[in-house]
Amino acid sequence: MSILIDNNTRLIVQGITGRDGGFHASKMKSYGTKVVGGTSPGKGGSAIDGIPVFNTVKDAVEATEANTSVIFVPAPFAKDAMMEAADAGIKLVICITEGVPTLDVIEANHFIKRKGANLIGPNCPGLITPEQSLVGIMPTMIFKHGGTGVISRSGTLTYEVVYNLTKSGIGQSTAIGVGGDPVVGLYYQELLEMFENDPDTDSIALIGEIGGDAEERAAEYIKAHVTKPVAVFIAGQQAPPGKQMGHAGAIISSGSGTAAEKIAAFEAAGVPVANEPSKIPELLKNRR
Amino acid sequence: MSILIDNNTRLIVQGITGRDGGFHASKMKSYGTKVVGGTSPGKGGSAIDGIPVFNTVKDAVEATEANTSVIFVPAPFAKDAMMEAADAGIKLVICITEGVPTLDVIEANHFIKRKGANLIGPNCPGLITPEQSLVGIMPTMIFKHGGTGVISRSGTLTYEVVYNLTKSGIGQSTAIGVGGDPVVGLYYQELLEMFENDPDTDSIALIGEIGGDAEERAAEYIKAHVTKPVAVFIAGQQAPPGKQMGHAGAIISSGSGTAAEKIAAFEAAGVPVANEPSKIPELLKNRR
Amino acid sequence: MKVHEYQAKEMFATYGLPVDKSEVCRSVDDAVKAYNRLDTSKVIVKAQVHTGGRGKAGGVKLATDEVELRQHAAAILGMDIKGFTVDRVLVGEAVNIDKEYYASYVIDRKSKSTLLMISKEGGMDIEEVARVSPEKIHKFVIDPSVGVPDYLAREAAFKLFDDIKLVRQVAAIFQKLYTLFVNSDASLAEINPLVLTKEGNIVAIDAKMTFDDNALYRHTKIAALNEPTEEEKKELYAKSKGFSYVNLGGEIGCMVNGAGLAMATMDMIKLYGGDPANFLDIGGSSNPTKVIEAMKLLLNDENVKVVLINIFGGITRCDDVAHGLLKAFEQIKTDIPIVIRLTGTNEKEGRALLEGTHFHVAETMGQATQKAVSLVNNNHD
Amino acid sequence: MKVHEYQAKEMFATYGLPVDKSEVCRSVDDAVKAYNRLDTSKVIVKAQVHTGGRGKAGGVKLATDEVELRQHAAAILGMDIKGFTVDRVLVGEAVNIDKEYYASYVIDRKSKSTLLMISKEGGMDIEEVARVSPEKIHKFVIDPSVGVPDYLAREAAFKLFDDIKLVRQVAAIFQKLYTLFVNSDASLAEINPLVLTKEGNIVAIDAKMTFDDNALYRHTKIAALNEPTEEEKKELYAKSKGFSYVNLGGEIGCMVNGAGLAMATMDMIKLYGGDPANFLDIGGSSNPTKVIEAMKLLLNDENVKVVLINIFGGITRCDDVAHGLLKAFEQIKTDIPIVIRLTGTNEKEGRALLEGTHFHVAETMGQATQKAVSLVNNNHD
Repeated sequence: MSILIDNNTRLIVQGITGRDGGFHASKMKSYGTKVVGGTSPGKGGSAIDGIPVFNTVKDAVEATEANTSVIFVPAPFAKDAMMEAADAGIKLVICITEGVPTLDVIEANHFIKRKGANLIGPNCPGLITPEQSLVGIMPTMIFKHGGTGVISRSGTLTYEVVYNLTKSGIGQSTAIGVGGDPVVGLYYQELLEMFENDPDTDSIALIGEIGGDAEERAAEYIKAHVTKPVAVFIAGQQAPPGKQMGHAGAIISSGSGTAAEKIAAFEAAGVPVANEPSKIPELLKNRR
Repeated sequence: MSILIDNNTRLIVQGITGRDGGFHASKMKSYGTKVVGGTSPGKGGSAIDGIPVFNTVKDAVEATEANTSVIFVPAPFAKDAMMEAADAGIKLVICITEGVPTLDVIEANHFIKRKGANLIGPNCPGLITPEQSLVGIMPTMIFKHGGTGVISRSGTLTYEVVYNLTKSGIGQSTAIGVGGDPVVGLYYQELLEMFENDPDTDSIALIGEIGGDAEERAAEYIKAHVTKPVAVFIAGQQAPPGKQMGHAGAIISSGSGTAAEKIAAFEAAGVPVANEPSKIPELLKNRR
Repeated sequence: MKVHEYQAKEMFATYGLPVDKSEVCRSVDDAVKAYNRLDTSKVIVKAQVHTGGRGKAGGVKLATDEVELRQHAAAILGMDIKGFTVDRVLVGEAVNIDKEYYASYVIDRKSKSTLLMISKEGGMDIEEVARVSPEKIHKFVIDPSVGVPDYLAREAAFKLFDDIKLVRQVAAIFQKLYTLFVNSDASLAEINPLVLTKEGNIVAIDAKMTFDDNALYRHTKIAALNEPTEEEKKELYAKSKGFSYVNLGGEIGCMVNGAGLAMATMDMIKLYGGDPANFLDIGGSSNPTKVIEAMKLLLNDENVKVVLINIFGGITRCDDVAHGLLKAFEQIKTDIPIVIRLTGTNEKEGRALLEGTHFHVAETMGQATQKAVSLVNNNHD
Repeated sequence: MKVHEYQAKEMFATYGLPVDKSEVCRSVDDAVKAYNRLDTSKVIVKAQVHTGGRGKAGGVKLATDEVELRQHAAAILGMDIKGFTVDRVLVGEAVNIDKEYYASYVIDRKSKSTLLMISKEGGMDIEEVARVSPEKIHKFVIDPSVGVPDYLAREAAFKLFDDIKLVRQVAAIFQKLYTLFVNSDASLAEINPLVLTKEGNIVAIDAKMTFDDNALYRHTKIAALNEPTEEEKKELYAKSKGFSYVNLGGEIGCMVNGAGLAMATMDMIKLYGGDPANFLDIGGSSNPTKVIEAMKLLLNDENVKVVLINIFGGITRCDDVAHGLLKAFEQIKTDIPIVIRLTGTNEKEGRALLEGTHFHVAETMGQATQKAVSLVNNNHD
């Protein structure tokens, strides 16, 4: 088992004829992901690396029974792409695109929820269930099948943590980058619940950063509902207030959203916080 | 039993300080309906006939645990009133108001459905479960508790039929006026299903009229799903095409929506159609 | 409420929808001036009337020079099409049609939504297409809370075109037409045909819009375009008095409370061998003033030989109704026989009040109708 | 992106939101002219700066005659508030305040929605109110597919007022402010205080708006109002090169791929006793041109004593990254020591390529950081 994606994932790639879309479609396909189609308005009928291209997601879903979609279209078109996927019956929408206006994300996410589907991202690296399915842009070589679920707001920092996990012999059930924007789809709480309920997940690594109070809420949720060991790393202790640290969502506003508050919240909830990313494996091992 | 309303109905009256709202609030209350509150922005804290008035439906629901709302506000404000009710957690919204723009009804009905609630009307007389609850403007004296469910697009024509039923000794489980507009909330199919599943309903009277093809679809539905006897009357055989016959929805457009088509559809489905409203009781008695 | 093609096209243009260049003209001279301003050899002259089938009636003609234009304009202006006299023609540049398509937004009762309907079978009677080959019509249900997003417009456009440039053009048209539809509270916005020109452009060369009467209060500019027929003026007058009135041409005038009951009443008259003069719903209650106004309407109709009043006394009890009727008829002078049928709450008391007056009082709709029909026949004798 | 109060008020006025009469002035003479045009005795002079706390800093003054006005305008213009030099003041009619309220729309991460926040505690620091008496702040989650319907605006307004006239006034303000918020892709639209005047009117006497940087591409007029500080100009320049850069003032310059890893790197520097000079995310890949541009940025900062490059090789393998770095540094002349830490796919091959060059190569973030810190300390010696 795993969460969200596995061997039954049938993926379409929106924006497959773009540079990134095409590149990662091939990468995902060669990892073993069932990439059943792609979309690009006006290019329907063609193919990219043997993957059939459709004009609309609706056409693609009708022809391929896809259940998952990953989006590589430019930011101005991301909202429409997310909504198109959900309206066509896609149940898990992953938006990789960076720089999507926040109100577009709000609108798309509301629409997706209404359609009974889920969004991951935008501005995220996607997710991977090692040795089964990759949906996104993660470097597959560092992942290994195993029992630790990984949830992160970041890209390369996730890879850093996963790299250390794998090196320590700790495999991953599913690793998810939720996205670095202020508003994104699935977040800590929903994913913690899924991992808690997933029989193949035995522990959880949570990688947070400054901005917002999602980590504080996650800490409360873990205390109340999560029985599996969780280890945490929080990035951005040195970030000055009012400055956006790369991610649109990584900003300390009006003195709230600091790393110190988040670390304190996890510690108060009894969740160990690593002071370096490389300490996560140790913390997980100690708690098992 | 009955459908939609009964002794558990806790009603608020939106627009209770208006002439019609106040008048019918008292009528409903004296019939025994649990009229727990009313709304009128700016009149919160006052009372009408002993019924407390609130500024907002939200306030009213919080204070009274109302589950049903009936709307008497003027047409330009009806959409807002319908949405306010659903947003406040009301599960059955009845809109009496006539002359509501169609796109307003479409918007409100979509919103109400999204909130998991149901709409009856607009431009309808409401509904009654005789000797339990009246929600609307129906004249109570003609109704009698019994086993026939009544569904109608009309007001006084419903009373005419009910009057004849009662005179023939046939009581009613619930009688509903769905409204005379082109787009209204609950319609034949949903209500036929409810009556079919209601153990206290043993037969159904359906009163249709020209315009649209809801009767044709109802005939199909009855044939496929309704086991209880149904008798039908269709008004408007003499209506000329292109003319709106009182109800905004009663119009034969481009040659479709005629009474003849509807009567033919019911007859083809094996449902007897009365040539006079007074023949309905006879048709129902014959079929039981 | 209907508007003319040229009025609909003006609205189209306001919303950035591509229409052919055209001018509305009220005289042959105007048409000639328009022709010269259009500065093109081939133009089309179209009667502007509130009815369909103007093509078959000879109300649409192609002109290739000024002489022809004069001839056609002169022939069409003043022409009678299904009872409508043509007082305006639209003179428009004739576009080079490559293919014709159909597009419309309508209110769909079943899905309780606005529906986008499109077809490759443009330029023909869409009801005929729907009957003969329904698979050629594509329907898209619009969620009012999201409208027509880009993807949906594209999805629809791909049903008509493969070329992405045309898809984008027509998708934008679908979006703009929806905005116009919603912003103006339309009940129909139809382009038939929507044309692909030989030059590769997409143009609406006809435009039809009707509007929701219930929403006209918030569209005063559109409401001002109303051009009621003589018949519709009567109906509007009745509406201003709180009634719904439709003339049916028969001899038995009806006055009923409630639209459904009013329809049932006219059906019953026919069933019993008579001819209803009208549909008249005087609304919920029946106070004397209303009855007086309603009687004026009925008595204005010279065909009316008998009046049938059918009232169901509900919230207003029958005895109150009877008092009201008696009071009203104190002020109405007429020799026309009046049949009154009163049922509902306190009906016996109500009928008792009317007994012994000059009214013919009946208990059931059947009796009342029979009486009214026989009175007409007596009159004929 | 922030705008000044006077710019926000211009937007307010465009959307029909009531604001006090005021004029922005760049000189004392301008202020006097504005004072005379306002034609009122009592005016308020407010510094226009992109920071809070201007009141406490003396940047807001009341003037009751021209002399006072001159004095205040002269004092405020040129004043330094938290590092911002005041070059504009807003001279506005002083309204007769009866009560002060708070209203704002913000993006709420938790509900993934826009939030309407209102309070009767206007004119104070709202974060302070939220901390001390959170029950005094009312929050309404806005469904983006319906916006702020009348009933919701009224519901909110009733939290501030009982009088239905004021409720309607303020409800309209909530609706207009939402329209402005959405139409301009704002991330904050705040009125503090929203004032009830002694005359019974409701007026926004302050206005604060910030906008979503990701949406500025579709709001060129708003984007044109941007007035970046010197610091922000550097950040914008970095952004134009595809980087995210923030100056932190320390001695160890960092160059990292990925924002999270970049934050972790600066945290590690602190953890190991150093001071990060900056946050710098050079994005996913690391081609030579990017590295050259990034190094220019770092070397422009005179504080930088050591550069720490921390790259996670994912899709781009470490050996490719190493080749890229070597190529880039052929063109970069600097004596500053460079520590490189390379991990990820093909890391051994990558590190092997860098061994024996002038780079200090490390395997883990810990080792790299320690090395960088010790190099700084050596330099100090």
